[in-house]
Amino acid sequence: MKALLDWLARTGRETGKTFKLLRRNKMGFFGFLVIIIIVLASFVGPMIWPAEQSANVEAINKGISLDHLLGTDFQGQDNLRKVINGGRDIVIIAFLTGVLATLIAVVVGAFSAFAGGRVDSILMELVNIWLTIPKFPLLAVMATVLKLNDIVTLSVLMAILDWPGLSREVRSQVLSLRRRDYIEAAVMLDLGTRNIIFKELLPNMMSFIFIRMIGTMTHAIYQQTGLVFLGIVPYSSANWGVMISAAERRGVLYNPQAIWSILTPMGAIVLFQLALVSFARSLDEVFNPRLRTSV
Amino acid sequence: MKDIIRLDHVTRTFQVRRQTIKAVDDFSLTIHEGEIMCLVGESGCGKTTTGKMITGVLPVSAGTILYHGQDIAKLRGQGLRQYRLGVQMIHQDVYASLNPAHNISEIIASPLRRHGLTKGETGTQARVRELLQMVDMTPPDDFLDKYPHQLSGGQRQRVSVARALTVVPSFIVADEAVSMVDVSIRISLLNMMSKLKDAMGLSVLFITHDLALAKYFAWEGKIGVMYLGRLVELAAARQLVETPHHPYTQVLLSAIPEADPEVTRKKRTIQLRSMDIPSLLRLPSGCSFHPRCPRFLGEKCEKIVPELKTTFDGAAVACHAV
Amino acid sequence: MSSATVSPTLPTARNPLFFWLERIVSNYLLRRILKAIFSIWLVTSITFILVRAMPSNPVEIMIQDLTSAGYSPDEARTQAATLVGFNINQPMPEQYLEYLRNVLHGDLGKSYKSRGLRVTDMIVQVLPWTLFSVGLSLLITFTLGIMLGAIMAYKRDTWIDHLLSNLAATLDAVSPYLVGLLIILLLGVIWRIVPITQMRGAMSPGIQPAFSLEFFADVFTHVRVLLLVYVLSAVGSWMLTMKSSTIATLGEDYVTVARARGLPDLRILTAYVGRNATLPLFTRLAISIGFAVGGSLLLESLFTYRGVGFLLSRALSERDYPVMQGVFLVIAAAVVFANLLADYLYGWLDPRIRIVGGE
Amino acid sequence: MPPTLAVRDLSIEYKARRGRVQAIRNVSFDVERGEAVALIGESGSGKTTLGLGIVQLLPGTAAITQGSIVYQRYAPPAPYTKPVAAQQVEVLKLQGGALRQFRWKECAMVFQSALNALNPVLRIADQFADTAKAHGYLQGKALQDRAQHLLELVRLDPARAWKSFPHELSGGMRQRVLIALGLLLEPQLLILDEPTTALDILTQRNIMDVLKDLRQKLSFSLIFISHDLSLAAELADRVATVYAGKVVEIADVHATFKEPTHPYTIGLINAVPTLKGAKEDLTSIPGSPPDLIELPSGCKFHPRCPLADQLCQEQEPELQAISAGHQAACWHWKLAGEALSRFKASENRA
Repeated sequence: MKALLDWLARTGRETGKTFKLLRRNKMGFFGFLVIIIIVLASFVGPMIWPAEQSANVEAINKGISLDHLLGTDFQGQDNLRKVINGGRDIVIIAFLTGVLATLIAVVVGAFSAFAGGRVDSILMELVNIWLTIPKFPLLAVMATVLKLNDIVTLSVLMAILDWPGLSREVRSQVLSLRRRDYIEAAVMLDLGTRNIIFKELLPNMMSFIFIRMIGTMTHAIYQQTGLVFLGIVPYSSANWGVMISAAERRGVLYNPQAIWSILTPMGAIVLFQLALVSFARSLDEVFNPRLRTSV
Repeated sequence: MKDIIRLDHVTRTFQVRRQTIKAVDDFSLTIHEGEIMCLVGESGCGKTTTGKMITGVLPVSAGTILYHGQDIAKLRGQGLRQYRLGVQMIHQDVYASLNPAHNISEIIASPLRRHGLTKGETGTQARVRELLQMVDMTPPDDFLDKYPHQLSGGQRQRVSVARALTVVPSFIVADEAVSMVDVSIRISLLNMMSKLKDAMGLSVLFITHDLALAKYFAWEGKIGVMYLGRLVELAAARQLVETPHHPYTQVLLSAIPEADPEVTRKKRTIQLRSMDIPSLLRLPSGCSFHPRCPRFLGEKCEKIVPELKTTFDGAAVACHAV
Repeated sequence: MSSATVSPTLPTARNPLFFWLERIVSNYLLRRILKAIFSIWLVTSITFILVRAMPSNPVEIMIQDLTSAGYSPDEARTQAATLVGFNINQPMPEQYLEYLRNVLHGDLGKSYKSRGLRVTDMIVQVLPWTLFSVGLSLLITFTLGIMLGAIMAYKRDTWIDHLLSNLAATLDAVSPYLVGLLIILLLGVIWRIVPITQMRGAMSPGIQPAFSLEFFADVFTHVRVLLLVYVLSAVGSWMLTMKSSTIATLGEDYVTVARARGLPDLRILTAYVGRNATLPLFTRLAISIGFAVGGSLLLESLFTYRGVGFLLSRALSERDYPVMQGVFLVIAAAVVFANLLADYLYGWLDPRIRIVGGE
Repeated sequence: MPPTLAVRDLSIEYKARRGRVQAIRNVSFDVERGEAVALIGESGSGKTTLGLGIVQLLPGTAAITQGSIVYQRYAPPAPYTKPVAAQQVEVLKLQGGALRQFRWKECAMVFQSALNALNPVLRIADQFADTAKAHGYLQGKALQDRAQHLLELVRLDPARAWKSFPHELSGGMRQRVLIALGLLLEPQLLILDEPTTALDILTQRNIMDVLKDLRQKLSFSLIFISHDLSLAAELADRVATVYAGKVVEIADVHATFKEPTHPYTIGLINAVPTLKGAKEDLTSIPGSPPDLIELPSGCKFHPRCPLADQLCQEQEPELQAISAGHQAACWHWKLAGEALSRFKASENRA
């Protein structure tokens, strides 16, 4: 029981410190807040403001007004409501791809660094060759051939394409940490490989892994919108990517009135990407032991 | 006295740009229980590689290392675990030897918890305090939740020693343990280590490039001088410094300045045949010191690798001219 | 103690084949070329598998389309074969080998949609547009990135550094496609500076390609907005890389020693800080040249700029597999070649590596 | 005869996150013409900051808060170089072009990390040419002859070193190239900051012999910064011990080792093992080096000093004359000599 209480107290203290450190970096904290808002809005929002089913003829392409805060689109549906309902897919794709790619990369990268020798060199040769293949065109070709109809398979495909680059970086990070004396001392004290990886190595790599994960998430959002624009990924649901290309196809560029129907989804994606990046840039401080102690 | 560590014709090779270099070449040494053995030599002579092979993190390329008479390569199960915990190392770099993400009590407590050396959390905390006391970090409570970057170089090295003692080892490899610590507190670290050595009956392999330090720390023990991977001279510490036999040892001793103007300015430096240090990639044939050796005998030194012979006063020297 | 050992003489040469293999592996550049060829072969195989060998793959679909369009099954098969450029009735391995032979001869099969046009010719026709637009923008982005990056490093922690760093981070975070849309909306729709027509296509319909000023003026008016988007979407990361590389170099001892030697600032900035800081950027430049061949799939279609990217995007939406396959192969080969170039360039630029045989 | 360099009440501070690091606290000392002064101190004592301060190469976060440095030129300016305007130069007032001229022509500096002190992408010849062109010195063949003469002087193979890149030379060779480069414009003052710390015993001996040789042949003054007492004993004419940013003792090299008076100097000498010394002689200085941001009150050494009393805790002593040319900053220097000195103790015991 006491160990449990200790553990709870310690995690409480640690999260408290993390928040204090986060607040110290204004940009990072702002990013963190925006991410939370977007995720909440995308999952809770649709319950409160479900998407309008029918078109509303007389409100087509209206600008900003009181009852339509962000104007309406070519079907007369309220842009704000559409954006709220369009976020869920994007958030899922971003987190699913990011976590999946990072997970595979960390496992393969760490394994390859620890295995060393022939296994390591073969694995890394393959990764290097894989990296010379341009990603987006390959994704586009595979997407056309494989008929992706739901976001989960799309995310898995994007994760499969993205993890090799990440694993090479993880491997070099593990290799450089592994040569440090405190890891060698842990090996001599026979603390066990599992302990060494999770308790000695990972804490020093957390900020590195998180920043790379967020990089993959931003990249996933970009690729999804691109595929939708090229018409390769079907219009299964009205997510932000679909909203943008639908508006673009409806000739928004020639009708200044309808501009809001494209600006709203674009604004949402840009805001989400910026929030992710500024949060990532503050993570260095959050995980830096030197700073954690001065809080 | 029983021997604790024995190296038999140990060799370690590395691949450098498609070539094989011998970092340690046909190295044999015996260290008895409770003894202090110093390994002295310039950088690249293989002393650290030897230390790492003894601790088992670096496998040998040829030859065998015996711990209490058993070949460490063949140890399994309980015997292996006993050896693993029996031999610990104190590293040189005070900034890299402690995990920056853990505080001091975690660093010392994790081996205790891992091997169940203490009863419950209270037992562990008590043992951590006891260990900090042993390395003269008093009062221990001041340091428990401090992080490595909050300690001075000397304090960090003491924590490193305390961590090594958690598993009650019988053999410590100190690899340049004090060379990064300020001169003024170096001696207190060494005194603490020799006090612990006697208290726990440890044997120590003290690796350093500083012959004066080796003589001071090993006072009763032995000093081995290494050159380009080979042991060239082995003798009792004070005897080696006062009456060196191997030309390389003599050159080293003549080159070291003394902290006393009268002495150091009268010292005559032995002139070497050539200044540039041969690289391990193009190791000179025969005795690898022959291109620079002031007592070069010609073909014999160029062709045959001299082996260690015992001299009249009990020193072991690998040189044809002795 | 050890017996006296005479130092080992040179190992006797083993059989000649092994000796040759040993020499090839040891030569760094030869090994790199072999690796490059292997990756191109890998890419060719991937595209072959994707297009041909996967179940319900597009070639079958082509045949079904043709049969539904009234062709008899056999006729449909032969027709599809001519289009794809190899005989689809043979067992899989033969088809694969024939496909490889065609690729080696530069014959990437015929376009499905625009009948009779050879894919290779289509690519060659559009390649100059992409190389021109992406190449030019790469040059601008590279020089701009280095200069702004260096300024950010020298004027560290001043207002200009914060401004440029945040600007660079923002531009880097937002995807190029969105930057493109934003620029079109801003320039074309909201501020109306550039008429929409000039943001469409590579040149006006009536103009004949000739070495006339008029032709170049027309080309430039069409490409300038696309250039702006390319530069804006890429310059951010170049600036950040240059900034961190310069900061690292400024911290080096040889810069302090150069100052201690009383060298003029200009000399230090160019030969000491400049050359060392830009080393990593040159390799990255070489690699991006490779990606230049592919152009930007999205931006070229957004601006309907008839380049390689546009060709691939149309092939993708029209499911024109031979073209898709061909373009993808050309892009991949260009990237592989660029990587080779990058390695060689780095070896040549950095003496520490040149002397050691580009290891 | 005015000294080549006269440092008066120099103070240098760094801005750090935790507060102001007082690296140098009103330090005064002179370097006579052709004299070698050793600055001995441990890590964090501020000795490198002092060196960098003289040539004003301090990093952005550092600021010289007070003090003056006066440089006196004796010999006519090196042949073919532009003469320095006034004979006497107020170093800290030098700006821009004048400061650039002063650096290396009047005062050259050799740093500790030899491995990284030369531009990796330029050959040694180009780096010599850079330096010469910056000061309007010799060019072309004349420069090559002069440089190769200096390379020979530092016992290097001039032809090979001249054409090679820095990474093709060993640490020891690079350090000797830097010394040769330092002497190119015949400066009157050479500052060596831990020149041999990163090198092996034999290479260090080689460089020390080269330095002693050069001091016979050329008449330049030398500031030798090190933590190694034995190197100072060998090379220096006068030794200044630095603790927590202040010179606590300065004396002739023989006096420093035979009659050390400041407890810290004594402690340092007692803590260095020598090849001849007996085992029981060695004692450590208790406690650990001071934190330059929260410095202790009064004499900064009092927490570690066996003779510290009320007076030491409250007031910081200034340098007082002990004997001709021997100064120490300690309230109880008379007691310190007898009580602590190892040589005194071992002499009457031997």
